[in-house]
Amino acid sequence: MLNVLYFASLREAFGKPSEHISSPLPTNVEALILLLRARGGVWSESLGADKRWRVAVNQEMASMETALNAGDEIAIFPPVTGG
Amino acid sequence: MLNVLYFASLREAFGKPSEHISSPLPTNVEALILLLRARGGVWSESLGADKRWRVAVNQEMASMETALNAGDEIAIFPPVTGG
Amino acid sequence: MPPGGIVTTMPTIRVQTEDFDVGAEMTALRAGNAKIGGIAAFVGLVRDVNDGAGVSTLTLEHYPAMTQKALVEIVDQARVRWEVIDATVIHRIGQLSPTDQIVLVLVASGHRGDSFQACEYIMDFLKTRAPFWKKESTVDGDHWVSAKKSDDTATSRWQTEQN
Amino acid sequence: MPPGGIVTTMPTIRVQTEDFDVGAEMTALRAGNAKIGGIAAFVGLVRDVNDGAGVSTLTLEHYPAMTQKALVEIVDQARVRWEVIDATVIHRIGQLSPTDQIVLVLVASGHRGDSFQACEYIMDFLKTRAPFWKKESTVDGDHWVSAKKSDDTATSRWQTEQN
Repeated sequence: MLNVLYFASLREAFGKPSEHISSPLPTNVEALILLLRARGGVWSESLGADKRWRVAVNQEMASMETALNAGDEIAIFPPVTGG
Repeated sequence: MLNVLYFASLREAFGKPSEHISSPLPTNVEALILLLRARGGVWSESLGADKRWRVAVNQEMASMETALNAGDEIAIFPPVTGG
Repeated sequence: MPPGGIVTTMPTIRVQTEDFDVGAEMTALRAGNAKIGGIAAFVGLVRDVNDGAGVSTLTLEHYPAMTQKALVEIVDQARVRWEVIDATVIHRIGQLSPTDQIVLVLVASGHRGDSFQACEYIMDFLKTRAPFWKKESTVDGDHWVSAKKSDDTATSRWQTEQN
Repeated sequence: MPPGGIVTTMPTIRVQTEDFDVGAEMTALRAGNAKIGGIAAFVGLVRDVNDGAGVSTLTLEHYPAMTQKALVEIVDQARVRWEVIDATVIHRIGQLSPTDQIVLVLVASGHRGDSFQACEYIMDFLKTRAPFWKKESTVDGDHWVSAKKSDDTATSRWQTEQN
């Protein structure tokens, strides 16, 4: 099972701060993104390749190739705007 | 008449914070320095070409070529070390 | 071991809703340490970009589990590059208004060049790597602030230049 | 007119024997100005370079008639190069001890890059152009501090680089 978190504009667009994704367990970040895009609507729109979003795996910035394992915490969010 | 000021190590070496120099009135900074060096002792030593010192004329950094006029305030001091 | 072999101190890193007192933080940072020759600081403030008619409030959200980790890593990276005796990073969250303080970075070093460079480096990476997001509430409604290209540029110059 | 056409304020420039309060100076600088996005600051402190056996006091002398003029000119030059909404420069004179504050530079700008650059520029030029001199009193006697080549280098880089 993966614990997937959404922040800021993505949290609002998806209407939830987090969810559990388990079967099938995506093997890497790209597989997770494809799974989410396949939901269509705001999911395919907000996570489109033309949109700017970032992924962290276990609180570290990740890339599309980053492998995922059961128990991982994945966060998907827009580019950060603090400071 | 020129009002000549000395600061920091030069003030201590020369044993005075200032003096008036009037006749002959040096026409530029170089002439003033040559006049002071001609006194020998600490004067020629401290103002030697191999020593680091600076000159300001009327509170602005000056060069050897800067012209002098009666009433000017000339300050001679070591490189600054504030901050 | 950082350049100069100076023993490093754990930096102070806080994320909080309350305001911070720059003077008190600076006093705490330098307390009794006579090796410190200078402290470079940066305080970020909420700007009113639209001449009073614009931003009424700003709401800052963050990713709690990641924020501390990200800030510690940014400070550690700065310490690899410059001599940093100690550092403080404070970032506020929650609702803020124009002229409010948002962020504080303090870097204490033996020499000023190190403190300036490390302080600016930490701010640049905080802007592009630390998981904070700003939402503006204006008379025209609410919107999430977009990331600025100039912040990416500011970050990437540290990766190419020979400080 | 500085970049951005922002109306400039007369900087606060003071030379004093008393200590200064960084928090209070920063509060005064930013008071109510919602155009300020950030304040970069530098505080210079008296270092104890010889592990406690060394500097016991430092005495700072200056050239009163020139100091204000030199500092105003340095701040003006910074304003030609960067957007500076307001600035504060305070330099202490007289007798100081390790960990004492010597100098404060604050620069308020719309954007952090301007404030960082202008603050470091002002410090670099203050070090090599403002008429202050330090005398150290140690157990081995008194001596005037020598100017550092690294300070000349720090100043000259502003004359060559394309910030």
